[in-house]
Amino acid sequence: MRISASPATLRPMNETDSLFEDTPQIGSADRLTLDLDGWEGPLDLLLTLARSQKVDLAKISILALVEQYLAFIADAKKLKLEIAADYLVMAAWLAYLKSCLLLPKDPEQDPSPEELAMRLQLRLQRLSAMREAGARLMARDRLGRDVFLRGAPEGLRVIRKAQWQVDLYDLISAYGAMRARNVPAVHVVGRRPVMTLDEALTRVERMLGINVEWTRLEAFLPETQDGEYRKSALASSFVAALELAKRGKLEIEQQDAFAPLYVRSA
Amino acid sequence: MSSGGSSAGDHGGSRGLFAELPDDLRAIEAVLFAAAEPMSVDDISEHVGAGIDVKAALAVLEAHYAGRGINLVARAKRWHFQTAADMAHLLRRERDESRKLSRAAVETLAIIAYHEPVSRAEIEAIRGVQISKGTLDVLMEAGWVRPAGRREVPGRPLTYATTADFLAHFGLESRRDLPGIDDLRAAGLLDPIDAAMEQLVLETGPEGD
Amino acid sequence: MSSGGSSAGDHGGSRGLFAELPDDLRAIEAVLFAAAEPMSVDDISEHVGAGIDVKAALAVLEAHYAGRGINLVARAKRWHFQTAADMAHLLRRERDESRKLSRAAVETLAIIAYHEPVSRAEIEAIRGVQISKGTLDVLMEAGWVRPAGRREVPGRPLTYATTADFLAHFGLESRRDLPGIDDLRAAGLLDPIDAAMEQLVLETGPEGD
Repeated sequence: MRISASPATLRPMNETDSLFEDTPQIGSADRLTLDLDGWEGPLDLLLTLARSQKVDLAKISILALVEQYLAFIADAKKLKLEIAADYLVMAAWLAYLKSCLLLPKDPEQDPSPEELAMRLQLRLQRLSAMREAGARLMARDRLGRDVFLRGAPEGLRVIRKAQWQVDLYDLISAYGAMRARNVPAVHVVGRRPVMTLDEALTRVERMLGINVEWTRLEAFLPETQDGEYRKSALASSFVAALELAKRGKLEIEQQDAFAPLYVRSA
Repeated sequence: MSSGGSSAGDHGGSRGLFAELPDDLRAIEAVLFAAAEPMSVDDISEHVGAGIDVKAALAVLEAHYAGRGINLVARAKRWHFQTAADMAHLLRRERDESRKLSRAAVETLAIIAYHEPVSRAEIEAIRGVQISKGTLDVLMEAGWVRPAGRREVPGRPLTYATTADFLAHFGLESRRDLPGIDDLRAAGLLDPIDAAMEQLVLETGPEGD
Repeated sequence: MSSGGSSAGDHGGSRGLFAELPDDLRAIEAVLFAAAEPMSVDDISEHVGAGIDVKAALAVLEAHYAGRGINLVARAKRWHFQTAADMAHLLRRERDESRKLSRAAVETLAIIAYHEPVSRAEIEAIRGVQISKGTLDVLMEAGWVRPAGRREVPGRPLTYATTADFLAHFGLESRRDLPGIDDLRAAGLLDPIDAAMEQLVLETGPEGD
């Protein structure tokens, strides 16, 4: 939204303007480019208006500034421009400030309208100062634009040479631990002394021919010191006795659970 | 010899124009010339060895390079050689102006530099508008602004400050060299507005115009 | 101001040591400093303008930089600044850092010492774990391990062996001084292993092949 009006000084500053503040603004003598998008908020617009008073910001007439702002907004309204809410809020506040400044002093009022005006003035000064500071920064001899670093530096290198900490003990203990850990384990199942069922069958059958009376099963076992073998022989002989009983060659008798087991030929 | 009026032709005989330098100065010269990055005194010491008074040597070199096509400068306590500013016209390269900072970014940068550490809300209070999303990003991407911790007030807002690269880019030895910073401070324009108000009221009196 | 008589030692007071240079020399200094590549006389002229006798100026600068930490030199008729040759060592600083060798590296080194020459696959078979590329690199960089030819089997794997530096570092006269399996067991460095294992170790063991 752009309209033409006056005065010429009402033009949003851009960065170029602030860099070259004395740039004559010719060609726009009787024109006001009203472009609310061009201002960065009401404070920016106020600052631009204040500058048009062409006095030190510390000495501007706040009342005149308020008039200017309200007139500006009124113009925009007349042209049926959409005006962002924050501009209207500022306009309302300034209208209030204006009435306070014009009315007889009320000593009870806190803060006083003078203080409010001073605050506004201070804010404008601060914004103006920062805007100027930014422009001065940008105008400095900037690295990579005005001054340059060496184009092709050889570069510095710090070569970090590792002094590895390891001694012979570390080496051989690592080797030992690794061998112990990782050499494939070979599992050999040791041959255990057992009496097979076939052996037990033969043995029990043969001995039954000799003993016709009730005999304890243990009597059929071979004499041995090897407890393992004896257990195996007992188990096999028991199974052999069951097998022979099934074939009708042998009888088995036991009085109680876990009582001695007696056998005789049938 | 006087070099001011001499033409290029008569330098040939002026052997004394550059005297032989002692090795400690030569070493620092060599290291700083070769360096791809600005170097602190400690960085330099590490390269030239502990036996050299680097600080004193830098001061000598700085003075001697002052009138040359190349200057030795310190930025944020890190030293580098750079071309003299008045040679800019010979060196300025065609560069894309697309990277030109927006007005918002320039103002935001100035506010951070002069007020640091400063929160986003404080920046917005000074500018009277909200900062758009990209503005701080652009400044951080340029390497000029960094987050500088949270302020211990309700909401714990993040604050921002400038970097060593900022000082180097804008040719500032330290923040004290920011243009006009002393005047601004004296005028109370860098204080929070309430503090500034109090000062103003004291100066002009409560009934001040 | 004459700088000719100033001794190297009193550089603090010798303002004349580096005199102010005329702008034509300063310009060439700046242009060459900022250039990314060596420049011919024509390249330089293009930057500094036609009014300057670049050739004569370069000769002056060359002579003046001769005794400095940086020299102005021409290679194939292109000029550039470079660090003085006797200062080159400052640009590459070696710094010793004591670091602990990783477990993988210690084990790998031990296997190579006991079994050399040994291929990577064999090392992995003995360790029971793959070794990363970096592990062998570290050992080679440390100067303890070297490539020891290829094994004439399918795939022709590269083998590795230890170096004289390895023996020196670990205080060994020769690899025979490495404790054998029996020594290791006696020292309690080996868990009990059965006879079949021992046989295996003897076959491939320290004095193998």
